[in-house]
Amino acid sequence: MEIGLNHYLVLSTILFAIGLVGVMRRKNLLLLFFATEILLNAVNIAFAAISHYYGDMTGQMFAFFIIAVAASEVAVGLGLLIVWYKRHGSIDLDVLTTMKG
Amino acid sequence: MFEAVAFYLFAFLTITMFIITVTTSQALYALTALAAGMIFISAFFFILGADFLGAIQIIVYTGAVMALYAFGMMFFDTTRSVKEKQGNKFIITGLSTLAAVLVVLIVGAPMVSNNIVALYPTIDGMGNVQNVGLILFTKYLVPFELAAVMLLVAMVAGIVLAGKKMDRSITLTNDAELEIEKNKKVLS
Amino acid sequence: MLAPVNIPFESLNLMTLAPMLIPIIGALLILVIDVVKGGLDKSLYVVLALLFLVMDFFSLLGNAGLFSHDGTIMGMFDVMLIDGLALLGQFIIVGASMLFIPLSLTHKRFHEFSYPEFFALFLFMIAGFQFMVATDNIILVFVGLETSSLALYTLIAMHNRDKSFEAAIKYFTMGALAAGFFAFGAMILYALTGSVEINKIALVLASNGYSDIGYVLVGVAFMLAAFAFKLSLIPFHTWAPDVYEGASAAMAGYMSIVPKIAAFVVAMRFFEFLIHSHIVWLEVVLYAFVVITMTASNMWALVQTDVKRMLAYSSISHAGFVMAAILIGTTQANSALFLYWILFSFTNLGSFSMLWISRQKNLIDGQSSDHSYDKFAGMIKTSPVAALIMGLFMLSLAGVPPFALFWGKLYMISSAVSSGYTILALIMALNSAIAGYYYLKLIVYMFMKEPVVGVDGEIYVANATLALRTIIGIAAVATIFAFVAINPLLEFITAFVSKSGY
Amino acid sequence: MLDHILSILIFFPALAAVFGFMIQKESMRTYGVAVALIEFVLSLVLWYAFDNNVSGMQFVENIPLIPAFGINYSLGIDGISLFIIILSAFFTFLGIVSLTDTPKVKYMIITLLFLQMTMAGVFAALDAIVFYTFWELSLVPMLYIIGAWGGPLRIYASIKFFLYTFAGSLVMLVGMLFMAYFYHQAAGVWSFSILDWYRLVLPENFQLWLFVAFFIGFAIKVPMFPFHTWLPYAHGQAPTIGSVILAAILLKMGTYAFVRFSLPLFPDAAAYFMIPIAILAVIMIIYTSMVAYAQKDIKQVVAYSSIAHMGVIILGTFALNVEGVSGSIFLMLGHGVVAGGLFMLVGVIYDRRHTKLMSEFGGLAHVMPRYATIFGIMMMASVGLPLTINFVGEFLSLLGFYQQSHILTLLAGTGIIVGAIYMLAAYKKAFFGEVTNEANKNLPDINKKELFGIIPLVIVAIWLGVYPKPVLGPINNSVTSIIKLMHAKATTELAKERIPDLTKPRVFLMKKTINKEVN
Amino acid sequence: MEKYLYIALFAPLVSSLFSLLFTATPKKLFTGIVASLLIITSLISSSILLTHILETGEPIHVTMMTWMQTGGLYIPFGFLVDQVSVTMMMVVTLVSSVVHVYAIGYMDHDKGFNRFFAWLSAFVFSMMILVMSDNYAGLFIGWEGVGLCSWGLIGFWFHKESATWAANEAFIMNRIADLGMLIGLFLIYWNTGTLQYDGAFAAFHQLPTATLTWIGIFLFIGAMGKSAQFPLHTWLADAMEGPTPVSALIHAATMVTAGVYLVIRSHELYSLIPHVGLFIASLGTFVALFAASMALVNRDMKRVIAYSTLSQLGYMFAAAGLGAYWVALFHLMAHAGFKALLFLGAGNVMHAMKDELDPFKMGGLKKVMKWTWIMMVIGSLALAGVIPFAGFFSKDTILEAAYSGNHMVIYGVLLFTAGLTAFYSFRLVALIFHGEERYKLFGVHPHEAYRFMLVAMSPLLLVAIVVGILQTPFFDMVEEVLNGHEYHIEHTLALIMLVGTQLFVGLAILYAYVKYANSKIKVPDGTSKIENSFAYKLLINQYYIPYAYEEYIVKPYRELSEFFWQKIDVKVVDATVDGIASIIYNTGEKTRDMQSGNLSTMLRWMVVGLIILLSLAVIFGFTVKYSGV
Repeated sequence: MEIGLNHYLVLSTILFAIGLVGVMRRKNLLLLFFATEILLNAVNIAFAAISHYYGDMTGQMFAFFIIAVAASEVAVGLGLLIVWYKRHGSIDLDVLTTMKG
Repeated sequence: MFEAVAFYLFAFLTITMFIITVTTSQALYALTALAAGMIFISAFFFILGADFLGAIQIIVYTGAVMALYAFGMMFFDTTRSVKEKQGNKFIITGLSTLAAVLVVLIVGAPMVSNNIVALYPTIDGMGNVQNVGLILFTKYLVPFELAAVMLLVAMVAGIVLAGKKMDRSITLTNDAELEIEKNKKVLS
Repeated sequence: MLAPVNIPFESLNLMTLAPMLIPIIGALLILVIDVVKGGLDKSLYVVLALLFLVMDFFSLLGNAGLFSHDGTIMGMFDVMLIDGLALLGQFIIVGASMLFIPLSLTHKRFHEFSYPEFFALFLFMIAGFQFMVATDNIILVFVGLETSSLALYTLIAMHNRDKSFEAAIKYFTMGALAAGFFAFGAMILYALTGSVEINKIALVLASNGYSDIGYVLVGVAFMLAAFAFKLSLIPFHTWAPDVYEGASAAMAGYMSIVPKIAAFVVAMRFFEFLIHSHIVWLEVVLYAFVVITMTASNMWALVQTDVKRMLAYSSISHAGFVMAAILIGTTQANSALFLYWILFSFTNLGSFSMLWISRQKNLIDGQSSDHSYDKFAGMIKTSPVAALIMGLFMLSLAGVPPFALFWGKLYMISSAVSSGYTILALIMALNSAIAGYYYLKLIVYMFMKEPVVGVDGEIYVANATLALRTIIGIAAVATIFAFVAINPLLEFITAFVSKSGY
Repeated sequence: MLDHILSILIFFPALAAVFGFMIQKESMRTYGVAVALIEFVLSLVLWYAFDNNVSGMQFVENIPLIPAFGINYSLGIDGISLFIIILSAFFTFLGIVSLTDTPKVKYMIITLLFLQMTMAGVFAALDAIVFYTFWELSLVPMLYIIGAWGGPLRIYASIKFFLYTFAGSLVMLVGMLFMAYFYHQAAGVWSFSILDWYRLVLPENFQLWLFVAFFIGFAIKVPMFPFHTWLPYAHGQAPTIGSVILAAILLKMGTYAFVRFSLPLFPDAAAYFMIPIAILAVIMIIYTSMVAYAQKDIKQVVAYSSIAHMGVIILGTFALNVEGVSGSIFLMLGHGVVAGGLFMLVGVIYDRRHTKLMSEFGGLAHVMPRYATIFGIMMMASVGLPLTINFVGEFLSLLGFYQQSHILTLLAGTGIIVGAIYMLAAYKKAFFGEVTNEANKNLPDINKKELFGIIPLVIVAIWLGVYPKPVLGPINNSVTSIIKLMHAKATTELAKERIPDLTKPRVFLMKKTINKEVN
Repeated sequence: MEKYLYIALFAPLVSSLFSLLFTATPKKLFTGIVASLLIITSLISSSILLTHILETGEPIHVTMMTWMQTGGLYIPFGFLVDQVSVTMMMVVTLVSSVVHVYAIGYMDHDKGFNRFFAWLSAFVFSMMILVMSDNYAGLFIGWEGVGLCSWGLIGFWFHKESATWAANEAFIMNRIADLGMLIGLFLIYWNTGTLQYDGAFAAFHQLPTATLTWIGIFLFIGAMGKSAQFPLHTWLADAMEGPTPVSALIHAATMVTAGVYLVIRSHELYSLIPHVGLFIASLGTFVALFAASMALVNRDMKRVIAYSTLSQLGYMFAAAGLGAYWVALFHLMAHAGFKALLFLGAGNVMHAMKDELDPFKMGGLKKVMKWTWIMMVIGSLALAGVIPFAGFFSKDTILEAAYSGNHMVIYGVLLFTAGLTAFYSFRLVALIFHGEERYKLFGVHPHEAYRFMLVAMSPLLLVAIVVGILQTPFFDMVEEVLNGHEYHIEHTLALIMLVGTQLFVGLAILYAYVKYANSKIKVPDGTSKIENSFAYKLLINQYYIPYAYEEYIVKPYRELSEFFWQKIDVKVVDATVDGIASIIYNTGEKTRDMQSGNLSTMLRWMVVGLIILLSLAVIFGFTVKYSGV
């Protein structure tokens, strides 16, 4: 049984879906951020796979930049969380509902 | 054959890890599972011959990101189990639809990929790292530099947000207090 | 073993990079200055930022000269792309930024401006946006987008109120999700075509005759979702009202203009070739986006009690309106987009600035938000000039001629008409009428009701300094006398757009 | 100066209004009167310089505004617009003169001067976008006048007024853009010039759609049934001056636009829609007259009467012959003078009693004989008595339409009956009988200032009723050229048949035997 | 001669404007005097014009200025004095002169003295325009003008509810008819291209009969309103609310005859369409009988005279309809004289009786009001058509015309009506002037009118007495215009008819005297047998027509108006507009919950959006794939 590109894509999609589930059901902001990491990692697998099967470096490049982006996001995201936590003592997102309508 | 076994093994592991990540009520479990998942993903990179990427994955994610998250967790005191109110069953239906649609789509419609011409082909005889280096510093020089800026931005942002006394508002402090504080800073 | 790579220096076309480098250098300089000598007044940084923006603008002018002479320029291994869209987008980005930055010279002291980092991040953000529009490489778009977004989240949060943190967190989280969408969409397209450059993607897809149309659409759907988030199209708009409310008024005004034009330019690059291939799905979906975004956000704007939130919804509506240009896809429509957005910049920035100068440090007694309608009641009695100017901006937003935005609407609807989108044109027109109501509501409050707060009118200009007044004055003059500038502007834009092949 | 007199007419009041901000409150009225007087004199100069023998546009100005998109600042007047411009200046003048003690009088005068700018602009514009600009802009001062000085429901009324008209005119704007696009298709260049558009012959089905688009904009402004409901509110809540200008000038924009746009641009569609529109007009006449009869508030009676008169104007306009169209234009002037006068008169009593309910009055003729007399004259003019200004217009309008449809004219003609009913009933309730209400016992009669505002209107109402020729002559010339143009442009059989050919000698034979029609 | 034309025309206008200046001031005697003098000037000018016409036979035709000119329409202010109009001018100016002078006395104590003269002179002016115009539009000006003045004068005492009501009724009913006339005008214009009499008349000959018929009908509808023909007759009786001189001038002598004048003026039209003429004649005959019947029982002195006017108008239409235009005109002239006389006489009585109108409450006034009695009797004799008074000549000729035209039904009815006329006229005279002095019960002290009022009435008396002898010269004068011919019935037959008619009339008079001049007459209290009979009730209630109008037209109209306003305008039309607005607003209000402010919801919305897009993409992709495109 040959492992083809489609296998990777399916895997990637499944992981992405798991990430989406996490994004939707997580109420703790920190855990929510975990889910966003899953999303990006799912995409990374696919990029690497495509790159491999096409023999093209661009995919790896994209994956590389995605990792960079993910890392940056963590820094900013955590920064925001820390400030929020300092003020409110909670990172439950149900608290963030002062604005609506 | 080895490839297939490895693929399925790691696929199973990553999926399991990530499912744990998104479902567990213990933040620590989630963190650990995420870290494990990241590492398993790097395995795919190695399988696919993207060694550089694999290395980066382990260094950046498990080394940096996970460490950051771990610090964060300690700070937020989320080591105990997280209580999450779930609104309704909407999420379940939503997600199952999504999953169904996506899987059907990917499996049901295999991609026509025979006529793809690699624009930046892997050069045989060069290691992956060399290949990466070559293309990263020619074609993708600008994005690379911009990524550097992005990281700088992230750093500055992190410092400003987490480090620079954002917990009190200069807006609301009156001028006199501010003056005193300034002098204190100079003196100290 | 590794053959040296020879790259002729001329082929790099370094000047394509100049406009982005200037703000980056500026930002670094500001950071360095802060390190060397802290505690300097914000005015220094404002002026520095402004200076670099001016330089940026001039370098853009230089590029524009080159472009109008030679046509599209590629640079830096064909990653950078200087064409009409890039230039117009950057003109708007830099121009609006130049209008924005003096707004930090407020009379009252606000938290964010006491940090030099604010200005550094601001310049980084501009550079990020400039990268976004000046390339057709999706990777660079992605990185540019993230650079600017991360900076923007921070800028919002730095306003340092509960609401601004909440806004930043919401924006950030949704942005992360959108980034995921973007990456996934790009991945599928890459899988289909083996390329991450939009023109190459277009070529490959065209050459195989869109045989994988279902797959293409999945990719497009993800990309569309990502753009829709950035452009605040319904149902991806939910961040917008909260973020606008949480951010300072000036920042909200800025956000309604600059990030969106950057996203519009990218969307134009990305969707135009698909639209021209007559993909029915995309037409239907964009049509739905345009109509739903315009109409629904108008309806929500109707029921708001806070002016800033109303303006937020109105911005969403305007974005939906302009999205029609992407749908129509003719040169006229694309020109209309830029024309509209330039005029919108002045008007919207002006109206948000009016909120900004009336901003108090604390909530006024008896008011539930910073800029509730009640606050503006009877303004004509206490502060007539401010009321007149605010009324002027509202009329312009509503599309009453001869004020600025009318001409944008005119040209946009005309482009719909010229391409046979009759129903769309009518919907656009009627939506302007619905929108008329909530703009009018503010006018009614200002001109026809009795004052509720502040009998002396001081609160309406509490924050005003010469700089702010100047900006508002510029916006007001531009709004009133727009009709003088429409013709050169239109000719300029049309030339640029058509020369870029859109 | 004559070359730019139209621009001066338009922008002089606006400029004066801007300067007005600097004027001290107490001196403002004098300033306003002076400016309005100058404006009025200027408009008379315009008339003096107007060449009655020319049927086309005069005093044409043309400055490119957005040449890339075919938009020019282009002005000009013909016999049709000349008098409405004069009327608008006249009313602004009278309005400011007769302005009673208003709070914030300074803002009121500034607003009025701005309004005058927009009114002059609408009627002088020869470019669709310029027209549209002034058309929309005119809403703003009126919005303010109603909203700031109006009655208890003023905000509702003003918003309704603004939004309704605004929505309608946006549809019209789409129509204009289509028109420009078609012109672009045909001629290869963009143009919004009305005179350019006149030369464009469109296929019938395009005409029909465009006609409808323009119609919605105009019909709401007129206002035609069933788009009329903003008007009673606007009039009911507006201060006197607002009602006067609204009725006298602003409503005329709609009917004027029909003549300026709908007829010459879409002759086939005009002929096609003639009967349906006439039916609407007949409904306007009869229905609103009946509604007027049911009103308790005397101002509402006048407001609804306006709608009924606008019905006659529409009918005349869609007669598509010289008699009818001239008549309708004349009736625009007539109704302007008369309705404006009536609103002023209602304002007189409102100032004294702060109510407009007829049940509060009764027997006013005893205590205010001069007022009753003048009111009676204006009322009779409104009813369309011969030798008053309205009769000329109504007669010609109905006469014109009679050529097209006997039965509809007959129905529309009942307007002279039902019109008399509500007017006389209202007059009877307010003025006749014994003075029953104590509050009315000592009302002062109409005073000098009020007389100064109203007497000129009475004079005009009678003068133009007796001797309409100086006004009717130029109107006739311009209308003749429009009808000729329409006939030349008509492509369908129906239109050729309904729009008379003025180049041929007139033959007087009925097209159908009347028996068939009436039976 | 033009000079006199203008004087005749504009003197009343000057008079009116002069009086108008003083309307808001207390009574000034000189306004009355000046007004009267000006009207007399007009009378003199008219007389000069008359002599001119008599001498030369040349009509005077002037065009003063253009009124309306647009498209093919040209309407000047043109005036034509020919045999017909000069007759009318004489009638109008004479009667109005008399009434003006009379009114100085009659309105002596009225607050609105000045206003009265303004209105009255304005009326004369309108009437002059009506008769002198050389085109239909000009006629219409006068037509509406007299309507206006009639409104103002009926409602002269505007504090009285009944007066203002009657004024409005008159105006509105006239308007109904005016619409008919207007349509007639339109028809004339679009068929002949002009509204000038001469042009139109010339063109009529080429028009198809159907068109002419419609023109004739619509013009006649106009005439019906002004001349109060059935079914538009109710206003005339109610119009008696106005001051009595007004009734004399407007509602007896001049305005109400305008309809007849219109038919006579358009004789060239009506002679082309005899079937319409016959209809007019029939209607006229019917009205003659119908009105006379109502006059039989009425208890309001002025209303009786009003009904008699109505009846006589019926006669005129009968004549005109039968083509005997000159006879109609002649009767018009004669009628103007004696009817005005009767009204003014009635005015004297009213003055004497403190505005009492019920003749049953009078009686025996002969003693105190001798002159009035004489005038009333002569007027009534003339009305009844007793030889040799005016009515005899004119009415008898009408009968002759009917007879010679072989319209025996018309003849019969008219003859019968003549008897009724005689009866009710003398019933009135008997009740007022003879019998018991019932007024004493009511404590009134009657007195004769001012001397000058009586003198003023004398010209009318003269007309009533002597106008008969002018029949032949009159015929000679107008035949040129009206193409009439004298009616010659075989001599013996004529004699028999004459004697028969006179006998019939005489008997009727006698019967009236017998029945009402005795001392048994009491003020009716609604108990007598006759008062409870069906016929009496029918007649006293005017055949229930006003009631029917009120019940089935006025009331429904009011209710429908109310319905249109409250239900249609507010609840349907306006509610739709507001409904659309509120639907939009409420949609916004209800859906704003989408923005719950909860981040989780927001994220879910994004995913939902994505799923929708993806689903659409999949559906579309499969469609394309399997549809083989």
